[in-house]
Amino acid sequence: MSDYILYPGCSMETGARAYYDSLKAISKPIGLNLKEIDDWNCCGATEYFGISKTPAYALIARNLALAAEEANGTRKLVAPCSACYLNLVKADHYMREQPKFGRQVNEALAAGNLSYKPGSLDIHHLLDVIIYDIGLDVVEKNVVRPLKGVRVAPYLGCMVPRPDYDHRWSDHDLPVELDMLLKTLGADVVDYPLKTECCGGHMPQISPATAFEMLRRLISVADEREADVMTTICPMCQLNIDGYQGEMNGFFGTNYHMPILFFTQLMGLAFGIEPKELGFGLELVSAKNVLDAIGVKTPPEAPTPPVPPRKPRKPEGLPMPTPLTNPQIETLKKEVTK
Amino acid sequence: MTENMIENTSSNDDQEKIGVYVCHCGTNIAGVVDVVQVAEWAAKYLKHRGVVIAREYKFMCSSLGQELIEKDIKELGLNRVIVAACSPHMHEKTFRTACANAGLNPFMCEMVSIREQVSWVHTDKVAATAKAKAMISGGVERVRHNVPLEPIVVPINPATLIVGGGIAGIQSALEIADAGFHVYLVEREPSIGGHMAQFDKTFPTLDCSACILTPKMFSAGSHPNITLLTYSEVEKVDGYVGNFTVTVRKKARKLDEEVCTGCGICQEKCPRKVIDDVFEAGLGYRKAIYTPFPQAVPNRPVLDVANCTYYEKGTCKACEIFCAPKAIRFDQQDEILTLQVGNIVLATGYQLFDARRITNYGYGRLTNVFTSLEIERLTNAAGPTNGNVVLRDGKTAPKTVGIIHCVGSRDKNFNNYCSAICCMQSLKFAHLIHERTGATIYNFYIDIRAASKDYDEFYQRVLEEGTLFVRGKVAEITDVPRMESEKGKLIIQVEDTLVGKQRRIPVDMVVLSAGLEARSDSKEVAKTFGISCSFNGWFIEKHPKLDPIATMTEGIFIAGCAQGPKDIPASVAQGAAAAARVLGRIEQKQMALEPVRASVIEEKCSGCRICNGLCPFNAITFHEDRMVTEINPALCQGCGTCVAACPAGAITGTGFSNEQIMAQIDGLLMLNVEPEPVTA
Amino acid sequence: MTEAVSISSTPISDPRQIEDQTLLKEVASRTAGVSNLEMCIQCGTCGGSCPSAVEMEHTPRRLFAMLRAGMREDALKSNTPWICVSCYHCVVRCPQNIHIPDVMYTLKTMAVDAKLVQDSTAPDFSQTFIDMVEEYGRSFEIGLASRHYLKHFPLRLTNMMPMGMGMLSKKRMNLTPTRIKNMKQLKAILKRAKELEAEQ
Amino acid sequence: MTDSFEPTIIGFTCNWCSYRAADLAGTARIKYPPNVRLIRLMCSGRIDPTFVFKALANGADGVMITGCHPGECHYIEQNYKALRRFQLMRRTLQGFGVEPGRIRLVWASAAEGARFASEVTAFVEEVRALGPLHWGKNGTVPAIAAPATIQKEEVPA
Repeated sequence: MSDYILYPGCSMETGARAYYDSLKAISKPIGLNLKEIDDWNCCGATEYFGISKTPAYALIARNLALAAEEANGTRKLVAPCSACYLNLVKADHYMREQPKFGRQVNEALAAGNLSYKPGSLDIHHLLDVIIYDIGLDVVEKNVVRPLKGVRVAPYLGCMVPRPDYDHRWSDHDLPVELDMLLKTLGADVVDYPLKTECCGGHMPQISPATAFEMLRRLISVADEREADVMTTICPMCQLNIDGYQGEMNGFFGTNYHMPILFFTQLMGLAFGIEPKELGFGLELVSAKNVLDAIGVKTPPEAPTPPVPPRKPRKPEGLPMPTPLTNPQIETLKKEVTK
Repeated sequence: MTENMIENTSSNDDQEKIGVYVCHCGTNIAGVVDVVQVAEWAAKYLKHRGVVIAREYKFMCSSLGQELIEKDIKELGLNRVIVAACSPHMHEKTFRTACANAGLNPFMCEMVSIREQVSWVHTDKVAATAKAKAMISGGVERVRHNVPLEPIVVPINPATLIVGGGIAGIQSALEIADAGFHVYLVEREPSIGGHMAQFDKTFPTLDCSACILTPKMFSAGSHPNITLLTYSEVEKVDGYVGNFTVTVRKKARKLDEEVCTGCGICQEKCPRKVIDDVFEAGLGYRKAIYTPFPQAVPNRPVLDVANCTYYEKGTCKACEIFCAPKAIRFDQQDEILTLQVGNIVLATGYQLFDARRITNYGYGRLTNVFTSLEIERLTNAAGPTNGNVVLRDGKTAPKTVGIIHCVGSRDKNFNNYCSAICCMQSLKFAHLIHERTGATIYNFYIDIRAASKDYDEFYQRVLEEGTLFVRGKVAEITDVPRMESEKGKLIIQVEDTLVGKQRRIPVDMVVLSAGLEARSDSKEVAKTFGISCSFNGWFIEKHPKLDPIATMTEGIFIAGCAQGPKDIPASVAQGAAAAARVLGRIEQKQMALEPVRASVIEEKCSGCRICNGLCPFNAITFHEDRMVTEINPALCQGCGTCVAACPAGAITGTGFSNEQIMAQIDGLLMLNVEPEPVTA
Repeated sequence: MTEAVSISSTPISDPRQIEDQTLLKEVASRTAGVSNLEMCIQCGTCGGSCPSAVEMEHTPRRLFAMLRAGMREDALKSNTPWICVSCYHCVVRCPQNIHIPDVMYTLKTMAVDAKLVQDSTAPDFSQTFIDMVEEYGRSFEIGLASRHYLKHFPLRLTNMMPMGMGMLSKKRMNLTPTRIKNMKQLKAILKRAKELEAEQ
Repeated sequence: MTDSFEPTIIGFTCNWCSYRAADLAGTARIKYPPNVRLIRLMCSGRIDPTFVFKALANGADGVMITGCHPGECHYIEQNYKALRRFQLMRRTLQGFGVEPGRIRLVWASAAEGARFASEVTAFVEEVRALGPLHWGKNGTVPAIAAPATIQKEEVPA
């Protein structure tokens, strides 16, 4: 039904193939029509900005220009990779914020007979599209194999909820969108306070010690909170936690086994799609335990996850302030409890 | 009044005799503008426009300067005066009075600001002199169309309305009442006292808040000249300075205040416990029928219908059963009162910044994060813990406490202003908590702002007590430990900017010194009373320095935090100042309003009603019968929007009429200057 | 930029060193968007929020103070920008809305231009990455990894093996780079962009 | 010729904010070009488009309209009306074939002397760039047309 231009980004074809495969698998059932930009190029990740400003933005802007050209009717550009998403949004945002800079970038594009009018595209991250455009009700309709009993730690990483120029997310530190999605899939969502902490980005290549410490924080807390699996929306996060977990274990003499999957893989699983189609098995830290958890169970009566203890009738101690009501979150909650 | 104005405009055929007076202002003007040349020019080139005399003088505002004008008016029979000097906001009154003294209607005198607008802002002498000439020529053309005006005189009703029963409002009420005039004190909550009643100690003297407030509350409650209207809200304000008509909704307490003795048995017997979000800041409980606190004034409970079992289930009535004097009235309805007052003081106070908005500080998520108001209640002997500072579990005393300044203040993501009281409040907490628990106290600050009498001394004292100060805005508060020592604690992550390193400081309790915000409904309140409020919702004063008490709307004054964040002494001072201003008005018995007003020439009014919607002061009324619009001169504030909008040109703005402005435009463009001087 | 180096050629310890008042403005003007750098109130929210602050020679706040003080050489020598992981915690929390990571990017560029980089690992990584992109229009992990690790972490390769092999065997790394079709166009754009960058 | 051209600009100020801003610019001795001549009104809401068009028709090269910041109007909301009229005037000017850039709307609070000065400076430059406006018969030779216009004004409206 709803059409989007897709900017996959390099990793979707390599490191994060599982993400791409699962995305393709789930997009049909939820009615998400993706049209890949023809001949898109790398977004430069976080590396190019530090080398030279104008080329860095010109590199990104080429993709925007191409997308805008193909965008007949639809203005919506969707990127599944956090870094790509942020770079695209950022280029658009700064070209708008500083018209002079915008003109300069366009001057560079002109050398390739391209141009991009800032603000002419509406750039979203995949999760944002699924939650706010497609809607959790649609997701819920497709769930045939709820992830009952699977304890999932939601992990978004940095670059989607921050800097969040357009204020799309419920919070900068603890956004609830991913939790809501996982609840809809029937999973047992772990309260994971580090859900937007940094995975280290390119640190494993630059300062391993720094990177390993960051990974340790993330993995150990997920482990302490008895998560069976972490789920993420970012190829970089997945690569670091999955790929460097072994080396990190070696570094600290620990032996964590914390698989991390892309949220689209879990969606596909709940939709009853074959694990192979969803790129299961591509992870280095095996997520077989997740499959077992559902494979053996039959959807209807499954052990309900432990509910948090009710507030005692007689108030003891001092009362807590009621949580702030954010209309955005409230609507989400309603959808989930439908 | 409308009539004789029209007459004035039309009967304006007598020959204009204009005097132009150019001031040197020492060298302030003469240093840049060739005043002598300007005066000569005016005399020569504006002669045919009615200028009979043009003089320059060192200081026109001096008594000698004024005499010069007065003399000319008498001897040359001037009927128009132009003073080219400083800004009219500086000396317009001076020169208009001078004219009046010489028997000329003060409104026949206009000023041209060749100091603020010429000599002080331009350096090129030639260009400056030319501009001065143009401005004078504009002034001359304008003054030709000036008409004598009489100030509008309105009587002042001696009764006063004060909105808000906090310390500022109480102070204001007492001052006026003691002077022998009647005051209506309207308070939204069941009792007066405001935020100050919630506090334990006040900085920097640490005297007990209740001890100094309760007597004032009591005298306000018992004063023969004060009508206390608690649990009431102002719904509508009509009229204008001198005679406002105010509509007040007195919410149903569901009991007869006359019959009730305030014995308190009802709240004792009421089975329904409710979290008290207002007075106890959500830390304590009250009953469904309650007085917010023991010293409440008036000492009469209110029945909170929303939480009452009887209104939910239709049974219970415990309060009624146990009430000896039988004061409970379940069927009582809201009352609508209409008050007649001459002046209004708005002292509606502030609300605390909602700390839950800063998610990285975890208030509402992390159990032992508290707000400043909660701590006020914790430290208060009459509070939910009888003054014991304990963690959320209600038992354990904290061993280490982190107090965080500037929560929601000085932050473009929330409020970009400084809340003024947080530093001192945080220092106070540091002292009180240390005193009660002996805990180690950290203060996390950006800058310590203790700029008031004895404030910095208090800072010194708190330093002496061994409070640890960390200069840095706290980045986040987390319960996720990274090392053994952090387990089970709240970790405050901050850059110690004086060391230049990131620190993680484990504590048991965190206090968020939340800032002050304008009340969420301040914009509606401002609209109701016809005043304006700033982007942040604070009421705007008439002048930020020289008149922080009056508003742009005559007869409406502001006091306390409603005008901007301030501490108790400042609120009290402002409350008293507002009272003084009101009393001054009352003593005058009547007041003269600037006759800068719009009026309708009925013959021209087509009854199109275009102007009807334009007036924010409801000064415009439409007469269905005659199909014409009329403007109430006392309500009109003289903005002139309707004048500009009237397609028939039926509305004239005295003091700023179309003729005056059109003429001034031509004058400024020098269209009135003859190519060759007309020789006399 | 050449004059930039000459300005800071005197050692910092030298009391006669002239403060370089142009520094703050230069950094701000070279940063994408409106950096708000001059608005810093030195509150330390950035340094407090930073997940890798421990590794930094100077917290971002301190670095900004150095920029104000015109300590060009010291500021550009600092490892801080290279340790920044672009997590944007500081940006969303900064009470003055300063684009901190973007300022960091600018400082990286300036440091490289001024040849003041101390540890070349990070710059090399970025450069290698960009070389690949400029060559193929896409990133090329294995080329990048092999080149980078061989140069900087030869000893790590043994620990890396399992991962590397895993990635390869699971086809999560391509042995050959993918190249975009219209490389000519991209090269032209980047060429022009570099000229424009050089012009300012 | 535009180099030597000194535009004449009429400025309308509101008595409560922008006029006081002009006063403040003065007391703070902030310099700006002498091309602007101000008229004091009680409120920007008082501005009748006729004033603006008349000024331009009678020889002004630009008109500057100033008032309180939105939400801070002394008369609560009248500056919004000024804003609406301003949009209207721009469109009308376009209709007349006059650059809408010849009129400018500036919000300046009583505390913004510096802002007022910089806005004036900027506007003077813009109008200078646009060059002189020869509008209406009187255009640049006011002297000849002068008596006529004055007469017209004296006919009771």
